[in-house]
Amino acid sequence: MPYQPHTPDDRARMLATLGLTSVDELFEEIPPAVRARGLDLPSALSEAELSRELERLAARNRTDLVSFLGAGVYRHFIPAAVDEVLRRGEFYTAYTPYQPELSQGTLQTIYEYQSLLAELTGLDVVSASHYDGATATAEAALMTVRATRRGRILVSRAVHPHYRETLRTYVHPTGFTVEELPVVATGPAAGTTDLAALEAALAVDAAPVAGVLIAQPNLYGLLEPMADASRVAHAAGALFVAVVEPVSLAVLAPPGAYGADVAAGEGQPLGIAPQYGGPYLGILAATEALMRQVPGRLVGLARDLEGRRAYVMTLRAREQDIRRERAASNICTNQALCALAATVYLATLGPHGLRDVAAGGAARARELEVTLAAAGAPRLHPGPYLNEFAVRVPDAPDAHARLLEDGILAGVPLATLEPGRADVAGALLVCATEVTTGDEIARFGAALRSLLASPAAAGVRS
Amino acid sequence: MPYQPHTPDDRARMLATLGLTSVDELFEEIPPAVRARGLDLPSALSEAELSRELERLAARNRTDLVSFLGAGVYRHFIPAAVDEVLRRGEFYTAYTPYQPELSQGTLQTIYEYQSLLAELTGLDVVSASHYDGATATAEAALMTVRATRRGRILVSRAVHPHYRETLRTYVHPTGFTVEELPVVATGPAAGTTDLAALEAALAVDAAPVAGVLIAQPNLYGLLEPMADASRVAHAAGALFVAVVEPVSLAVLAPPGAYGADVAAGEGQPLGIAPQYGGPYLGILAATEALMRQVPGRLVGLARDLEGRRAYVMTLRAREQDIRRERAASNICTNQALCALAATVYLATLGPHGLRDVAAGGAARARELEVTLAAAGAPRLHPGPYLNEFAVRVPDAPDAHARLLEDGILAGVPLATLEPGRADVAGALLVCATEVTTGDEIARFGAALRSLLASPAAAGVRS
Amino acid sequence: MNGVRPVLEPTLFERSRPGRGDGKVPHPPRDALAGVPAEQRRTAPPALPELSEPEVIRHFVRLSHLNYSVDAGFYPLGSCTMKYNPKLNEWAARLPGFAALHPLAPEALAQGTLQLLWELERLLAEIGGMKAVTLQPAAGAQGELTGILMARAYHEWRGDDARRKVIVPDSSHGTNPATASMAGFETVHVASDGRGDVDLETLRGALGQDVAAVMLTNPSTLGLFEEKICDILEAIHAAGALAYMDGANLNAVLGRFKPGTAGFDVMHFNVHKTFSTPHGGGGPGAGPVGVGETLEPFLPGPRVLRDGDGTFRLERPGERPDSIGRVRAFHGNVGVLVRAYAYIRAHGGPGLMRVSEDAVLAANYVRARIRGAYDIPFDRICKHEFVASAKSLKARTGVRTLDVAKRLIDHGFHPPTIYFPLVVEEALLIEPTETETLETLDAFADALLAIAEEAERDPGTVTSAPHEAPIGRVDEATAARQPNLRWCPAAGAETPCPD
Amino acid sequence: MNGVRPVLEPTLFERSRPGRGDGKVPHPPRDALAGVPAEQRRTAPPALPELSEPEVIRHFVRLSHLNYSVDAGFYPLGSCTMKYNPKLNEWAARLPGFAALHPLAPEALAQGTLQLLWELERLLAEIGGMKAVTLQPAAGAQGELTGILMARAYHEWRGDDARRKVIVPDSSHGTNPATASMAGFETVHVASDGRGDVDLETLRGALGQDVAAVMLTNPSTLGLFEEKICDILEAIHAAGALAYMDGANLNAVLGRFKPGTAGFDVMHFNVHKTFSTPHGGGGPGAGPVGVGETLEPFLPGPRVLRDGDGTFRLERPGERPDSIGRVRAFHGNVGVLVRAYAYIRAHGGPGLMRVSEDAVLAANYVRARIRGAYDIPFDRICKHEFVASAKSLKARTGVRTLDVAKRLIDHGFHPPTIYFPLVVEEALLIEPTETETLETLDAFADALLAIAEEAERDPGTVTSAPHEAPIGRVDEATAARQPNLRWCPAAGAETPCPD
Ligand SMILES: Cc1ncc(COP(=O)(O)O)c(C=O)c1O
Ligand SMILES: Cc1ncc(COP(=O)(O)O)c(C=O)c1O
Repeated sequence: MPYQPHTPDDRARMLATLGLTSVDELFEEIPPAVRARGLDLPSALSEAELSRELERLAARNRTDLVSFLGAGVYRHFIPAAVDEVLRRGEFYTAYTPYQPELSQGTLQTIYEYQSLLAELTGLDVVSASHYDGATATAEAALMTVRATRRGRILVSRAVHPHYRETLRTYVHPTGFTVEELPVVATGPAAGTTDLAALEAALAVDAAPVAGVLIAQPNLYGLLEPMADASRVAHAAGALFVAVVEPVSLAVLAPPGAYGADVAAGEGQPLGIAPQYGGPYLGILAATEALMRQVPGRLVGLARDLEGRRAYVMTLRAREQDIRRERAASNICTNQALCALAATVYLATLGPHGLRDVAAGGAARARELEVTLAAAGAPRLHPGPYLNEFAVRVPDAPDAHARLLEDGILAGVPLATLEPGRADVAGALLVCATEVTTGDEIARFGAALRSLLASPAAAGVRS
Repeated sequence: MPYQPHTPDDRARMLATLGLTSVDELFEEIPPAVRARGLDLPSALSEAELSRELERLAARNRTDLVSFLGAGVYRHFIPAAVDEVLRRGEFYTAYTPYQPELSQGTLQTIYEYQSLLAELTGLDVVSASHYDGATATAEAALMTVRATRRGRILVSRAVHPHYRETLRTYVHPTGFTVEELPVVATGPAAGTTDLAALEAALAVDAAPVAGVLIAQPNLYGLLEPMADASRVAHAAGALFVAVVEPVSLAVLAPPGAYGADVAAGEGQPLGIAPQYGGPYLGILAATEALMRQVPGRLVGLARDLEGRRAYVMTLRAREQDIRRERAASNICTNQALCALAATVYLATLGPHGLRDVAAGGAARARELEVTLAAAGAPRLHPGPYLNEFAVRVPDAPDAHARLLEDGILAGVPLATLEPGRADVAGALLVCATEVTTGDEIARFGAALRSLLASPAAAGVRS
Repeated sequence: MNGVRPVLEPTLFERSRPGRGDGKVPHPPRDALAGVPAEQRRTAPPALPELSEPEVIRHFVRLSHLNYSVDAGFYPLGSCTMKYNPKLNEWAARLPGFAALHPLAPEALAQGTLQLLWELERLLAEIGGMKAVTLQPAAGAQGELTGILMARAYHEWRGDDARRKVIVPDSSHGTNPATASMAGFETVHVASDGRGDVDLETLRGALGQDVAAVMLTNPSTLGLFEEKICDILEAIHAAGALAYMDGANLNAVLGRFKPGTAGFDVMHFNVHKTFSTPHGGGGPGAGPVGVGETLEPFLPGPRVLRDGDGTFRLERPGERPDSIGRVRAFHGNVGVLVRAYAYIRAHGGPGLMRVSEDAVLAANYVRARIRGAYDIPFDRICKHEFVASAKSLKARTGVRTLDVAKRLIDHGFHPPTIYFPLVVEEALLIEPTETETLETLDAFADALLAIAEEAERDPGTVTSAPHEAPIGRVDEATAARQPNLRWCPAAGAETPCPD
Repeated sequence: MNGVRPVLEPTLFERSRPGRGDGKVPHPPRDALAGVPAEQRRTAPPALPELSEPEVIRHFVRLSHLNYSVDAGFYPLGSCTMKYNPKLNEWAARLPGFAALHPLAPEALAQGTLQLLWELERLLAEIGGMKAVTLQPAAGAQGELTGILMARAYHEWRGDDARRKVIVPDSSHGTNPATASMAGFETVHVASDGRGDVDLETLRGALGQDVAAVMLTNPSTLGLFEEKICDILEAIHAAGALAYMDGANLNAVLGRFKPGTAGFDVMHFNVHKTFSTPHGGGGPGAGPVGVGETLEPFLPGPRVLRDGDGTFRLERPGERPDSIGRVRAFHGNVGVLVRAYAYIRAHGGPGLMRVSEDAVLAANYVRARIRGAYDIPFDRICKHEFVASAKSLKARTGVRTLDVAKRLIDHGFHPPTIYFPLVVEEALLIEPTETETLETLDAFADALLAIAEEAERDPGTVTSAPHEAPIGRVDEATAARQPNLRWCPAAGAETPCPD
């Protein structure tokens, strides 16, 4: 048995204590009609065989391409200190810190996580973690409904489509409504949320709006007029939810500064590997006014009975194990270890390092913009961005596929991310981070240039 | 500064405490004539840049070939538990356990290592580790000199050439002599140590022999007549040193069983990666009679003053820090972490697992023998072996080079390992272990067959 | 201290000094942010702490020493299945091929992970006796939500809008009723009978045209197999409702009971329980959901498909129109699922059955050993866990379950789950799992017996426990009344931040 | 206990039960050993312990909690340079490209490691001011042996057989005289002068036609830079001897003093000190040796060479006939050298100079802070370390250096090196390194001051320390008189094995 210590002798002793003669007797109350007789699974592998099999599968993935893919998940350098901490059994094999006397390590790191994210977001109450950016966004929307007792949620169409889909899934059964705000079609604000449409939507007196959700940077990498949107939302009595990317908060105005009531977002960029989608880190932060609406765990600084500093899970009355059907959410297990990764990442980089990460990506992205434009792929939108943007490429999905053959992962065709949207169908969403090199950008430019110079690019092939 | 915490403010405060104004003042006693003014080194790299550079270097190595290379270093499956333990900072960043109160973890693991190796070797006193198999062998030879006060060392020519070279380096300055024993040229014992030559060498009364060193399995993978050699050596008043491979001791008679006084060997097969040569683990074990001749650290089980079990470095009077020029050896830093790897490896595999490793290699080796013979490469020697053997291949070094092009690392040409030895020049030394697969063996066989069938193999090319 | 005896540790903020750190990433050019309009920028850098790498490591290593963990000790936490976490799985999840793969990478680049996910769905389907499985849910609770949303979608699809209720037993885990609420249902609790099973008559009474689903945990959170499971399932289906199985306790019945085959319509798996992925101090886990034929069309998307040529791909948008849609971004907690896959492949079918046998044997053994000193409200063969109670002990000595739990800390053990399930007074829910040695089980039982004995002799020592932990009992009331949820660097102290 | 408070742990053997474990490697066919003659086989399997993976992990995790370590605390160990070990380096050494490379792999497959070694030789040559470097020696002591064997070979090569002596200062590390003996030389000790330097006149007197080499440690093991280094080197060379520099203390003078440029003929580096590779509880380290022109021909082989086309290769046998030969199998502790390479590349030239500046500053700061409470025998600017002494304290209070050291444990600190160098009575050799914060240095100095104060007030508490460690002082005398060096499974207890 790979991980079980019981010897035949141990089993015999335990059975004898119970006055039984066979383990089958332990399962006798399973009615014969529903008693299963085994599992039809591949046979057990020794660790040596299994490791070889897993290596074989991992090797079937290709992660060696020159990549400009972002769209919600970002490649960043992860200092070795992060994994060193995460690999400690005392952290990763610990349970939820229900017993504070035995969990000060985990509890303090969560408190530190909350504190660090409070600094980044400018909001005081940070949940111990949610599943991912999309579910955190959905929970943020539900918070606005609970807090305002209103039933309409407005979400910008320039929020990541996966987030909007998740939001719909979460809101649909509650009977509340989700409406999408269009993006500006042309002009200097093209690609950002249409504020006029927002104002119009907010003006429907009969159906007051609970929350307005806008992403910063948005799906297209563009910077949104968050301060204006926040003001307009508040004027209508709605709450404002900023969907944020945490590394950008090293240099961009924090949600707290432009009056956001809630910030939600994906914490993956803070030291977490892409892993084909998870585990990641749902960031959820709110003003103190919304403290009791925040779903999931919160850790507070407290005292033990002898006056020593002690951390403890607190405000538990929001949680399912105490409140059951009246809980703020059903969340139980969260993404604590990912929050630890973010904590170690931020502690290792510090404010200057994090700024360098954000600014380094911005610098590379501008280099990329110039290179791609010179190769024949100009930007789709004119407005400012941080480190991600869309470029117009003839026959974009096909070009994307052909660049793959050159070993270049040219971001994501917006046509696959947002099928059925004509305005963006001819574009690739590309991003750069501090790990992008000048050489990689040059290779992308050269490959694109030669592709666009070839006849196939004119649409002959596809 | 990558790893230094001192801020300008910290430095200023420390200087002020010292009444100094600049750090240069701290170096003023270095005479100007020999004062250096900087270092001409490549500029500092950030961790992100450095990690990329190291990945680039590592990727220049090729470790993906189908490999039959052994010759003293063996590929084995290393259970994940081994690295999990080794990565614990409490082990790898700890110092030598001079302060037992703060080092019970390291001390107990060393005591356990000693105990495990005592089981494997059948000898009671095991050093806490030596540098590697070669230096352990050299120290073993010096032990026989100290213990017998005789000056001649006999070493079989079928001991690994690196070990014999190291032995010469170590013995040369002492004024004692090293003589090599030939191997049997033909017949059923071909390739093993010539016992008649041993008896002859031992019979020189004027120059009595201190120690006889024979490897089991020997360089060619063959099993030596250790019991006979040991008896003959003892009859002449010499000590007998077995140079052993530890995994084989799961199934082969242990040195203690055939009367060896000392066992030396390379512990790399016990859970340590090849790493192009080190760090490895020098195994050195001896009978209790030789306890005070063993160089390096020994850990003993003791009691603290309250009677609790406590481990401590002991018999320190053999060591350089106590005994200085009269120490048994100059060894100070040893290979403690590698001994820990071996300890975890043995604890994880247990007696049955280790037996499976040894027997699994033997089974694969026999499969390999049959396959290679069928492909036209018969064994060089007729005698029994465990998991490594030499095969005769026309134009062996050239064949080896051409198999590389097929992605097969066909062991090592004995001509490169033992240059100038005509008897083995036409052979490849190949090995199999439990990680060798039937598929790999088949690929080797097929490639060899087609190679030997092509005209180049007949010596046209080279 | 410092590796000798754990001591409390200052916060990262208290360790910070301006000017520490650096050397991790290259410094970008000065004008790197020229493209970002001033009004969009942050006016002051975030007040993150500044530490050098040595301090960061020492901080977290010291904090780690303040934690209890499976790698260092036994966690008899009922309902949590705190079994050993295999080390190979940690290695596997970190293989660069798995870890570095972007979730939007074209499918051609992702065949290894897609194959693993595809195979894992099938392995879980076999284990659960289900037709199909989604791996997306990030945890058990999200699995529940996914499952109940599918039940809702099914009734909607049938045009049956009247089903506004979900039934749960009173012993159910809090996530069950909370899930029902999130999915827009009203929760109805049904009581247990004297043997700890769901009271069949009460259940029958509650069932009706307005019930969308019944959520059962089997074995229940009392550690008992529902003996009347066939009748219960029949009653549920007779009422037109769906049967949801909370599979958190599957560790008890692997290969002995397949919920789908038995008649459940939908279930979730807790891979961080049954399949041994580590709990990470509270997460991440994963909560795959299995469904029978009825609910398959409603599974969240995109699913992993295998094409005729053996390659794997994701469902295209709109390919399955009845899907409830996404429950999260991308494809699930894949890194966790890699571990679960490795765990199942390491065991095979007989191995997983042996897991359950040993888990059940261990639970019954501990139950037998502590019987007498503690009440065993349902003293029959249990499955992977059992409920004990300190009710009589408390009546005799004043020592409560909480005190017993805290005193266990002094004996070197993590306390069991306490005061849950809610239906048992002074409950101790004990789940030993299959990965603890008999010696450990005995030592734990001995500790419980010793505490019971001490409660009679010297109750004060028990009620004031723990004495050996780095901190004593926490003043949780004050913590909740005056919450301090973040360090305030501006205040430079542990006072809450000024508004 | 178990992650809360460290407790002592039984041995692997005591945890063993027959039948535990398994599942790591496939079971070979039954006849796997048919080719091995019966008389060559083991008659009984070795009595290794049988444990399952969970127990193995828990055993070692618990043992790890009994250790002090750099990752958890400050080690002011003089002569050991216990600086922080960067985590990137651990990652780098484990890259499969480095870790899985067989040492006899053809050079074409090993270009990455060969390039790294080739570059590292050059980096070290620049740091040491040396002409060439060998990376083979496995530790400092083996570096010393390599260096002294080269000196010996040089004199032999010159036909000068009369040089039978090696001179070492009385403050030298034990490995220096032990090395001289191993290399077949007689050791001559020379005394220090009142300032802690080598007494030049005594040295001059000892030098002669019979001296092969002088081994100096500079800065010395007293932490002092030899102010008369130029005169000393001149005297050595005038006598026809070679100057060996023990570079273990190089951390003090990086970029400020290059032994080779200054005139040393040969030196060793301690990469597990200066270049921060972890000590691993006693090893492995690496002890590269640098030489000037004179000794280059004698370097051990094979060296790494770069061919004209930029590829790297190893020296062929016989390519350098004057080589002293191999000092070990294969190419050195390569995994350790990868870490050293990473460390040097992370710093660059100015960074390494800053290392020394901060190390020296820290040592002088601590010296200034504890002066008064302890004797400072050589109270001048020190380098990376300094000697303090409890001589006066002992005279006043009876509290010895050993007691101070043990009492530091109760304050959470590892004791400094004590009773070394031998030339100072009641010595405490303190080396803070550059990676400790000012706060830590202050806390350490405060602890030393508090202990000195306590020695006056309450000496008994100091002399009976430690009080907070998992064990108290060990009865080392009995341990040495009745050595128990192995567990005896047959005896089943901690009694020594029967003969
Ligand atoms: C019976 C039961 N159901 C559901 C859950 C919820 O699972 P998760 O914590 O993964 O969301 C748990 C978790 O503790 C449980 O024990
Ligand atoms: C001054 C000095 N020389 C030599 C050595 C020996 O080095 P190693 O322990 O690496 O063999 C040491 C180690 O402590 C030392 O401090």
